[in-house]
Amino acid sequence: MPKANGAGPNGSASDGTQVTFLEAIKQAMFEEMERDPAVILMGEDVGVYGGAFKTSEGLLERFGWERVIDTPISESAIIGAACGMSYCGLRPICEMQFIDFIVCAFNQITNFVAKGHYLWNAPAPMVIRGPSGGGVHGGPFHSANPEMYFVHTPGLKVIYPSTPYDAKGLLKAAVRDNNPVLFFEHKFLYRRIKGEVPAGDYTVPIGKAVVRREGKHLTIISYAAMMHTSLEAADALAKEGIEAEVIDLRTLLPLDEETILNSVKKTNKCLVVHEDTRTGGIAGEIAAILFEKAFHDLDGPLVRVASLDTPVPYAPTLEEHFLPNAKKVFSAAKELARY
Amino acid sequence: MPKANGAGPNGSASDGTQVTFLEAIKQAMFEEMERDPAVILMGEDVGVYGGAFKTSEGLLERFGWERVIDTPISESAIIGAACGMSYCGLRPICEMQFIDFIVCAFNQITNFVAKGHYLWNAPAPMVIRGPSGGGVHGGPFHSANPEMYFVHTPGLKVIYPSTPYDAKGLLKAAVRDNNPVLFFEHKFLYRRIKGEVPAGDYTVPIGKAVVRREGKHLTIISYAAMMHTSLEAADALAKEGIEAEVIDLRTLLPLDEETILNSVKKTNKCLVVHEDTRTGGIAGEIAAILFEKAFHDLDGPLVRVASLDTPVPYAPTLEEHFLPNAKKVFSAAKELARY
Amino acid sequence: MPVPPEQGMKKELKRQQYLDLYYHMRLNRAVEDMMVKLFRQNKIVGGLYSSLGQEAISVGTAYALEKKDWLAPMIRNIGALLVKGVRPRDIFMQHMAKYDSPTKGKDGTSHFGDLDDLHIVSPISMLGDLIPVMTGVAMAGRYLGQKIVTMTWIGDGGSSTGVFHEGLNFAATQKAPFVLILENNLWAYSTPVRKQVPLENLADRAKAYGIDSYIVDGNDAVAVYSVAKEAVDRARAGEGPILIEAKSFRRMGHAQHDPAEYVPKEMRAYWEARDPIALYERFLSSEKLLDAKSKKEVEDKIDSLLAVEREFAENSPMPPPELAETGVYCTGDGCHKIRAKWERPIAEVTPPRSSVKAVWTVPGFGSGKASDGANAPIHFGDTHAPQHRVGNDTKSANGGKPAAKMAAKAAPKKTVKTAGASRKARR
Amino acid sequence: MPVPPEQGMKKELKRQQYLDLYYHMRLNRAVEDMMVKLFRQNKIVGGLYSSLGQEAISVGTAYALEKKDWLAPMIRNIGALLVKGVRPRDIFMQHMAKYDSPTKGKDGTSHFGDLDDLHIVSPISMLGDLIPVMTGVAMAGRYLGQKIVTMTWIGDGGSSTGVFHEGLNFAATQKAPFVLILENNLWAYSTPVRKQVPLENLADRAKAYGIDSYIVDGNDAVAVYSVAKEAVDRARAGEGPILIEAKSFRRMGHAQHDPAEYVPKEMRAYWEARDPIALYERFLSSEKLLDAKSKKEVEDKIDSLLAVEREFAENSPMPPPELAETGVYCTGDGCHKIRAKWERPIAEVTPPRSSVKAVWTVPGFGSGKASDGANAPIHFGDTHAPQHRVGNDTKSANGGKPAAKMAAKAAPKKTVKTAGASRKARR
Ligand SMILES: Cc1ncc(C[n+]2csc(CCOP(=O)(O)OP(=O)(O)O)c2C)c(N)n1
Ligand SMILES: Cc1ncc(C[n+]2csc(CCOP(=O)(O)OP(=O)(O)O)c2C)c(N)n1
Ligand SMILES: [Mg+2]
Ligand SMILES: [Mg+2]
Repeated sequence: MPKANGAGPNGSASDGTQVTFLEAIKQAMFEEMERDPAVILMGEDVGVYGGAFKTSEGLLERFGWERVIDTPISESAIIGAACGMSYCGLRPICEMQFIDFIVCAFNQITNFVAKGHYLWNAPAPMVIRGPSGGGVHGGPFHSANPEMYFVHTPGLKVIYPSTPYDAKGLLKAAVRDNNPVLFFEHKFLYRRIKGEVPAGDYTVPIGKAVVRREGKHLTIISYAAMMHTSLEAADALAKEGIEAEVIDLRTLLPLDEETILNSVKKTNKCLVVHEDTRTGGIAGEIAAILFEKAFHDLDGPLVRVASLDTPVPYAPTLEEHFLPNAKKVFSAAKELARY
Repeated sequence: MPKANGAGPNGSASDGTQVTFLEAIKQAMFEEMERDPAVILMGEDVGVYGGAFKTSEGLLERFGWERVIDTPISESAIIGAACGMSYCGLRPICEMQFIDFIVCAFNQITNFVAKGHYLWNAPAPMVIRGPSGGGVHGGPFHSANPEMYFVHTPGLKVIYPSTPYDAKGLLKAAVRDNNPVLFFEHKFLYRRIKGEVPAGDYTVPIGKAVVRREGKHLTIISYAAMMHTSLEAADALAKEGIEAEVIDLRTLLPLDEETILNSVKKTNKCLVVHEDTRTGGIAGEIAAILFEKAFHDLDGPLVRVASLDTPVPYAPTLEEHFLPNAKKVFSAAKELARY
Repeated sequence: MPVPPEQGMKKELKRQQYLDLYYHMRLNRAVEDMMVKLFRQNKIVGGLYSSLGQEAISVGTAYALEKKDWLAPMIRNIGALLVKGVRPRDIFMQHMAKYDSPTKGKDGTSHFGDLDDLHIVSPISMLGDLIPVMTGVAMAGRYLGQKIVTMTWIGDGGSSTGVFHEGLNFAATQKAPFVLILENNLWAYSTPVRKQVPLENLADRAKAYGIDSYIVDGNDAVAVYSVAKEAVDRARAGEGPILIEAKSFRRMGHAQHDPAEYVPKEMRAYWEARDPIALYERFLSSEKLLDAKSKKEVEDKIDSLLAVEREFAENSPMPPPELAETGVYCTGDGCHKIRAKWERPIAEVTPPRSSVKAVWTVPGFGSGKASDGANAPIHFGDTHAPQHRVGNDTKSANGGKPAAKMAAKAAPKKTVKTAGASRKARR
Repeated sequence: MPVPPEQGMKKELKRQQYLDLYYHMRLNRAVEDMMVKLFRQNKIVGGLYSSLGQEAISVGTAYALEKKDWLAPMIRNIGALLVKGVRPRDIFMQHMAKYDSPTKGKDGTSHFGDLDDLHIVSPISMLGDLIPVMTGVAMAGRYLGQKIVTMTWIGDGGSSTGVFHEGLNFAATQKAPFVLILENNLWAYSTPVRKQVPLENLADRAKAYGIDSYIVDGNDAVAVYSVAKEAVDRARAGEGPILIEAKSFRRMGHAQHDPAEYVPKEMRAYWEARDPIALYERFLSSEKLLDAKSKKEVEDKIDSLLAVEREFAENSPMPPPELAETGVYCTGDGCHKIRAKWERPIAEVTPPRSSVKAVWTVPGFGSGKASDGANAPIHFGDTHAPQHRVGNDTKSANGGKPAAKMAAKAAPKKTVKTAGASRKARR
């Protein structure tokens, strides 16, 4: 799994302080709520307890019961109510205690929230966020990577950051965006990685990928925890003389085709790494884009490294086998580089 | 949209009678319920009314209240109860009045139904079926093509037939399968196409695509209503000397890679047509597979013809623009053939 | 829960109010009659739903709202839209999927809204989804100090959806100023209410949330209005959400395509004899509020209005195809300026003034974290403590029988306080 | 609904039953105590949940089931699993994700089941999902003639999920032989029950479905068992689903990681003094059913059992990595032979014997389609017809006030019939 290391903006160091991924998220919520009283937080145990992962610790004390709302165990009600609030000019942030529970509000999100602007010109500026992803032995119901369900739903934006800097900047951008934004927080990263975050206010633009590492032999595209796995693999590849360019998608919908295509046109080879299960994962979408817009630039096939097409198993031995890791990325990349 | 014409098994004529797509589905349910008292039907208005589209007309009269169950408007309860029944050796068929409402049971399907066999060795032999797809001015909430949500969910099987023969044979196979099967019925086809169905019992194997038309210049891959659109385009292409091979996927999960690859290895070009929205549609998955297994065989890029990345609009002018049609397929195919 | 404010039920209707109700019921029916014509002429896109015989519900409930209040209609609430100020042409054009319709043809039927002016939230087809949404609007309105009430409708069938439960429960925990009208028209598509809901009175759904409910004759416009007004007043006063069951009957099929042969013909005949408009006309004339002349005036007014509206609608073009490509996302301030309309001092919700101790206080117990001021530790709020002695065999006093009691016994008075009773008291 | 069978409450417990309850409560606690040890030794994978102080609920309710009956546990129902016949080793191995565990390490905690032998359905994490599933099992059992009852549990928090509503409503419309235990332990994670459910008694949730409910002291093993037995008997007799609210308290945090500082310490102290095992021991010794010696015997038996079970569990290997790849699909008859266990003549459900008229009959009305034998057309089943006269202004008799009544008034006797009352009658 990922190494405990988070890059600053665009991979460069910033002059801020080192914070954990989790702290960055907390800061983003805190600062946005300070900035704009229209921002409120809703979810299960987000108030007194500060959230199952303590992401919202201190927010209730600071902003009070009207703005930090402990809800019943009712994901559809959370999303529905947030949508109604957003119609009144509020900018609610909804926490799913684990992102796995987002499917309990699937209808509300995909039908009500996603379609309103297109159909009746009703913007729904709201954020749905929560801890996602595996590698922490959460088992089949606490390790979900549900991004593709939403990437396939027009009307939503989907963010899945990999560094504290991006997590903070993108969450702030999500709160300020006029559209419903899904913001996935890989829980493996919460306390394992630290990164620099500048002192002042900043946002990271939604819809822009970033090159985390420059290289010329192949492009590795990834995001979230697998970003770190990919960087680790890239380090190992470098030792064998293979320079991988590593792209962090950060936003999955809309996809930053430009950054992808620029890199692939340079390296002529592309490997996609995602923790989401293989069939129907985002690598497929990228494959289709490359066919459409970079067919001539490819000197080798697009290659996928992804999780198995199974539920996420519980036992560590099984989960390790289920997940991609740096070794698998390394081997696949090496083979592709030699293609 | 599709022409009103349905091919027999493997495109050849059979000696049965001509029935509508809808009648084929009704026959499948009737015959399976006759064959096996473990088969029951549940859904909203499936009993006295015979289903919103009359797919289950006559079943209540024949099989009684215990086996044809009118439920409350509770999609999660329908799916959950069916799952419980399947644990007792029954083989329930669940109707979603419109497939759009399947998202109201999304949690039950993706977490409970799909994962049981993997996690605790509990097979759930059940079928979830309902009218899907657009082209009939059903608007944004009655035209869904939700297949990719489920293609991306390990543990399910996903079927989307295009002919009466396949609809009947695949629905029977689905009822007899030991796994949960999603069976989408394109409502545009219900009464518009007829096809031959043999007199006796037969099934069509799940997981096998079929070549609907042989050709050598390019492969067009499609399914459901777009199958007919593709055949129409292929006819037009033939008039210009372009022989398209047309593949009907029929089953989307598991995908029949063999049939796809055999064809693409022959024609060296591939166009995928789906009514589902473009981003994250199944064309992406096929693109990834072609990269992995037929990279050298391709003389041109995989091309997608799909619906717009928007909700399904209501007005006929808008919906027509939203959907793929034979002209769009024709142009894309022609361009690809000349590539 | 406090006793309902007496004035809610005492309020006499002003002459104009009686006539407004009448006008809107007639308008509701006339608009729908015209749409049936348009449907037969193949000018309607998709299905056409009818609220024939239920007009008193849509009109009477919506009429209880103020301009600043919010509503969200369901398919059979054309009347509520008209009361709220929607023009008939918009309704026609929605059903005809015209370019000048509120959704420009992107959606149809009553699926449209107006956030800025009329305060209408568009429904979607999935039943029940509006309940948490309107709860959220109510919470937002309260937060912003707007003193609004929100309202939506749900069918007998729709009351079985999960989101009905989640939404109403959340509204109840939040005491949101929200009024939910449960239109029990005895059928959900082809399914009679008893096959969907094992209740005599669907108002009993409210008991699961500890909220008040009313049952009203849905074919009695004045009764509907009066109950709705009381509920709206109470919700606005902070008493929390209220459920009103309006009993009526769906006179047409589920939609135009459905001949509804499954409805016993005696049942239809019974309800046809209780047409809400006919009943109301009889009442108005007995009260000298309506005579042949004034009735004719209303009819003429509606006729000429609808002629204009229909013409406008028919002349509107279909949307240009390319419109389908646009508008999935809000593109920023140029597209929409999102702003909350504050009607309370923002400082009240801005730090550091709003700071609170993050501590639960549970009635009967000290608070968590820095717990100190505890009361006597009783079992569970104000419930009786369960019996400490466990059972033993029948030879002894306690008989080995459970210290169990039925739910109905335990909290008897909570939601009991009836409009009927208060009416009696006032006679 | 018929009066509850008297024998349900009259039934004395046999000596062995008293001791069985005791043994299983002790075993429940001992198994969990041992898991806390294993957790501290880092041998547990993932989180560890506790039912400390709630053992009487799991044990007392499950003990009311027969072998052929089905249950599905939630995270705090280890006791129910033990009663149903699950070996402690299986529970240990599940929590340690071992290869010999029922799920071979693919899932953990109480997430496992046994379709063929013990009739246990595995839960998933999403709260409430088991409710429709166990409704389906109950319907299938009835259809197959098996005369089974199904049971599952839900928390106070879980009772706010949409699927709770959909499942219980469906069970009620189907009169499914299903018993749902609502374990009200006052907290859902950090959220006190009053913040999630605006009810004094969560048993009131039952009123939304017209089903009967009980409230029982969840720390009183005999009371829990007796109520559960009555409910199971009634469900089996065809009276439909029943909800039991068992009131108790979650003595530990949500899981091991949670110190539960948000719980007022007086509240914890209060409940610690009402430990269900301690209370039961006091009762048993006062009834001369337990003395120091027999208590010691139970302890020794459990100690030596758990030593063996733990050793087995610890010696089991972790699953081989490649196992992760297998088992997503049932591969056919070689994998599972699906067959329904019929205990009624199949002919009863096979055509043409089962043929019915596809006709609704609505009480008080003729039937649809081939409608003929209609009764007098009354309003709405057995409800009073709403008043025909509409209101007018205050000067006249009817006062322009709504023909409205509160829900509570309209159907007063339906769910009222208490275990307490029948007990009184029998004294
Ligand atoms: C979640 C959901 N499931 C199914 C449907 C399909 N459907 C549309 S209306 C209807 C019947 C609604 O009955 P009811 O709620 O009583 O309203 P009424 O039509 O009587 O006004 C059904 C089943 C739906 N719209 N939403
Ligand atoms: C649908 C859903 N949402 C959220 C969660 C996360 N979660 C797990 S347990 C829990 C609290 C449950 O409280 P309650 O139902 O009262 O059961 P208890 O833990 O008290 O036994 C929560 C919020 C979940 N499991 N399922
Ligand atoms: Mg209805
Ligand atoms: Mg609880």
